[in-house]
Amino acid sequence: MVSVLKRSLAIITLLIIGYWIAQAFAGVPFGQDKMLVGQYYLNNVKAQTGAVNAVTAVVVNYRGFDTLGEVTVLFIASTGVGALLWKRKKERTARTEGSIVLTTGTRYLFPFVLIFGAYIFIHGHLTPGGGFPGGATIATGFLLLYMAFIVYEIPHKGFEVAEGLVGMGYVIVGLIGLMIGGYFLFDWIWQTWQLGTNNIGRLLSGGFIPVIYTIIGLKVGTELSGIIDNMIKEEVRE
Amino acid sequence: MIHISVYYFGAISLILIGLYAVLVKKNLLKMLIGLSIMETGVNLLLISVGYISGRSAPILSEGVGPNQAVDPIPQALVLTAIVIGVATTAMALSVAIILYEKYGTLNVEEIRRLRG
Amino acid sequence: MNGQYAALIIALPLVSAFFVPVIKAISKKAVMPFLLLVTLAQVGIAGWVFNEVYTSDKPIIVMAGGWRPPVGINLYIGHFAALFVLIIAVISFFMAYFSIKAVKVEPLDKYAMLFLLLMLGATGMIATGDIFNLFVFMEITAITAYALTAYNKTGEAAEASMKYMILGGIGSSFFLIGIALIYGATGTLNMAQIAQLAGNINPTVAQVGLALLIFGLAVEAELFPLNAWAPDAYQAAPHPITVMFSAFVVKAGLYAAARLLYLMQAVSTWHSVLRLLVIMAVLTVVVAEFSALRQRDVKRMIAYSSISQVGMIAFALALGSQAGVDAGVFHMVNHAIVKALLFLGVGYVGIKLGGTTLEDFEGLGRRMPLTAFAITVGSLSAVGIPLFNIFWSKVRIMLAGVSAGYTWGVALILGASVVEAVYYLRLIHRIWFAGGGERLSESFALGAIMLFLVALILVIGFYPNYAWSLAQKAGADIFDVTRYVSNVPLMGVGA
Amino acid sequence: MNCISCIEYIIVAIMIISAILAVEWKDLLAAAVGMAAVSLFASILFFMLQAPDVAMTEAAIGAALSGAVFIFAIKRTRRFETEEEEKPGWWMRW
Repeated sequence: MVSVLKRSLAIITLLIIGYWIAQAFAGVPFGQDKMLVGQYYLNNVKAQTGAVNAVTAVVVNYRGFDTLGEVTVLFIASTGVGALLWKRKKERTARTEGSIVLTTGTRYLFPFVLIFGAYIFIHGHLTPGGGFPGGATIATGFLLLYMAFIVYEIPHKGFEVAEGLVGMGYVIVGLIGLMIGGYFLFDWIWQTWQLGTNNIGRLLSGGFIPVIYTIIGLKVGTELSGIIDNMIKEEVRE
Repeated sequence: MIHISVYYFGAISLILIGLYAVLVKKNLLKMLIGLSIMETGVNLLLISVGYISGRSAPILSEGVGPNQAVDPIPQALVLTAIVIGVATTAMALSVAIILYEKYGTLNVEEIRRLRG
Repeated sequence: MNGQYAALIIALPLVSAFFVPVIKAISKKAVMPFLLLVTLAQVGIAGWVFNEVYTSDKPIIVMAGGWRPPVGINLYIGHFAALFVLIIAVISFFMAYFSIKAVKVEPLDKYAMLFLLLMLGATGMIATGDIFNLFVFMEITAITAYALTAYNKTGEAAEASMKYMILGGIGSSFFLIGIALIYGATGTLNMAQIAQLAGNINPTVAQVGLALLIFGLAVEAELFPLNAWAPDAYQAAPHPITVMFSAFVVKAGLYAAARLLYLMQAVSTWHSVLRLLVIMAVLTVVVAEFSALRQRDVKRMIAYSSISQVGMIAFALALGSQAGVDAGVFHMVNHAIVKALLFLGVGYVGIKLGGTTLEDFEGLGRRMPLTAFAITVGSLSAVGIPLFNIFWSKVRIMLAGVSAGYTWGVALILGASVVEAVYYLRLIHRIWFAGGGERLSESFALGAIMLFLVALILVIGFYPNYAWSLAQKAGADIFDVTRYVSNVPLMGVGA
Repeated sequence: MNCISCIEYIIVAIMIISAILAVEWKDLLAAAVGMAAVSLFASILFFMLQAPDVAMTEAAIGAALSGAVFIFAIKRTRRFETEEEEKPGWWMRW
């Protein structure tokens, strides 16, 4: 009885909050052109960044600083999960091997999953996708390995160092921009060297976007795999 | 009454359902599922703000000019927000695992009682 | 050197944090000295930035990617940001040293990474000039804070961290809804351009958007309904991290809230949001002081005291007057020094004696005289005794509050301060006049850090004018939005 | 009403229903799957709102990976929710 009362109280509060938010959103009409900076991006994206996909250009180039932060957040999550689930000795406790379909499928699919992930992040400036889905696809490949085989483990040391080095790579690309162009995260490949200017719409264009997206893809892939690894393994008492 | 689009409605409903789970449920994983649903709702809200009726995706290949695409900024923001969301979720789940290892329960009231 | 090199305040901690796994692969022992080295380098860069901003009297605008705002993201390192980036760097340097003594729980390499990223997140929150970038840095700060709160892996720590995460998750969702509203209404994310366009926004949208942004930040800024995580987290976190939380993480949240608040000055419904914030702040002060009185654990007691001081700062910042903002900034600086000293002393006692309950502090005056002296000075200052630094900022907050017409708020805060005096004097009494024990040896370097902070308290207490002039410049940086907008080289997209 | 908006309404409705189910189911494994379903429907909506990048990311990260992480966490804790009559809002209390 009391719980029903409390639930209805909570629901009423929530409806008030919902109404409050909804009446504000009535002032932001749906489906109308509200662009200000967005229009600038759309008008200049090809000339200024060489990317066809405006979202990618915004993510990596115009608002690259956000993306650096985002990569950092993922790095923190992987570090934090590692720190919190740290045990002196950890092992996998799965007892059953995956079914024959899963193991055989994984064995043949795994390289293709990796290639597909790499394809997604390398073509980020041309097609939808980019580093984050690409990296997630790679992590899915490792997830498949974990589910199919009971003894499989990622090479931790290598992955940790790779994570760090790839992240440093991102910052260093930014610092090279600071040295060449005078601005942190400056797109020196496109704006100073002007590589690929007559190649818009093909793979070798887009300035440092493919470089950064490769870095992001590798980093996301290793970090998500690391998180999965940490979540899946349990402590073993000696 | 106020008139809002179905997308806004769906997004705000998701936010409220998630918030309800956080407010009322006592199981930690349930609360985290609620937070996750809330984040999805917020992302949907942001994308709906950037949508412009009758325009296509902001990929300016053949046939799509600068005046025929939707706003790219909210999409870039949501891309960031999704990744941040999964990072928070992973962190939260590992803390939940520690709590379960220490107290043997996921019910917050029991955890409080056991802690004294 | 070019002003763009100020981007190093972000780039250096980041690249060093990414470098830690490599260091660990070479030698595990090198991780903590590396941390010390990086924070020292950060102090150097922050000192250079501070010097640059205060001698040229012009803010440094860092344009990431070479795009002029509002197209690109810019960092705005004005007087406030320069001052606080320096404070963050110095306190991080001290705490990096303290961590070597205080943190023994494995894995230390991950601790070092999270430490650097916490420093980075707070720096970024203070320096950024873009509202979504603020969100990203807020999340960096928050997620590192969650991880570090639970770092000791005890049940209490995990519970505190979980509380923090759930509140933080709600807060960040609200913050994003606020961003969606503001972006939908203005079409830009740059703070300066939002300030320019604020007058044209639909007042309802602006009011709800601003309220949601403030609510989102209130989790970080520890304002009343959303600060239940704070005492638990302060108590359960490793000692150096507690110092960092109290000294600058909460300040970053407060600053961001104040910045967003004053940016939207042109909105017609602005004053209602202001009043909401004042009420939240006064409630924070009163509730925290009375909760502090009940505590038997000194670390937790000081945590509540810290929350109440934060409420006082929020009160000052929400007054909507130049005097209030200046006083609030002055209080922020003083509070950072005093609480760093107190938590450092209490943490050191906790390491040496194995606990921080009130009983552990009996006879501290005989057992650890230097630490006891430092804690005493810190407590006297926190209470607001004249000739200590907090006295001057408290007086200025009260005066500003009265002149802004919030006499009831000032009266309540004064009443709460009496409560504060009671429990601090009880602590001092326990330290000097009860119990006794063997003399323990105290670390020379930590003693030096404590004496340095004590000296700062006394210097500001006796000669408040220099610090006050710094605070006035920093306060003007927050309050004077027209100057803020004119300092950002907007390229005139759409506006 | 044309057919495109029918689909919009239907998907939003299914999404809300799966969200409610995800919150109400006592079996946490089912709830995690419900949450992944919410993400999937949201990703269809993203696609309909002309945001293919976001749709891909949401499907890969929001649905697949965070669902997987949830399932691992459930495996390491317990699967069913125990419900008892108590005050909600634990995280609000001091």
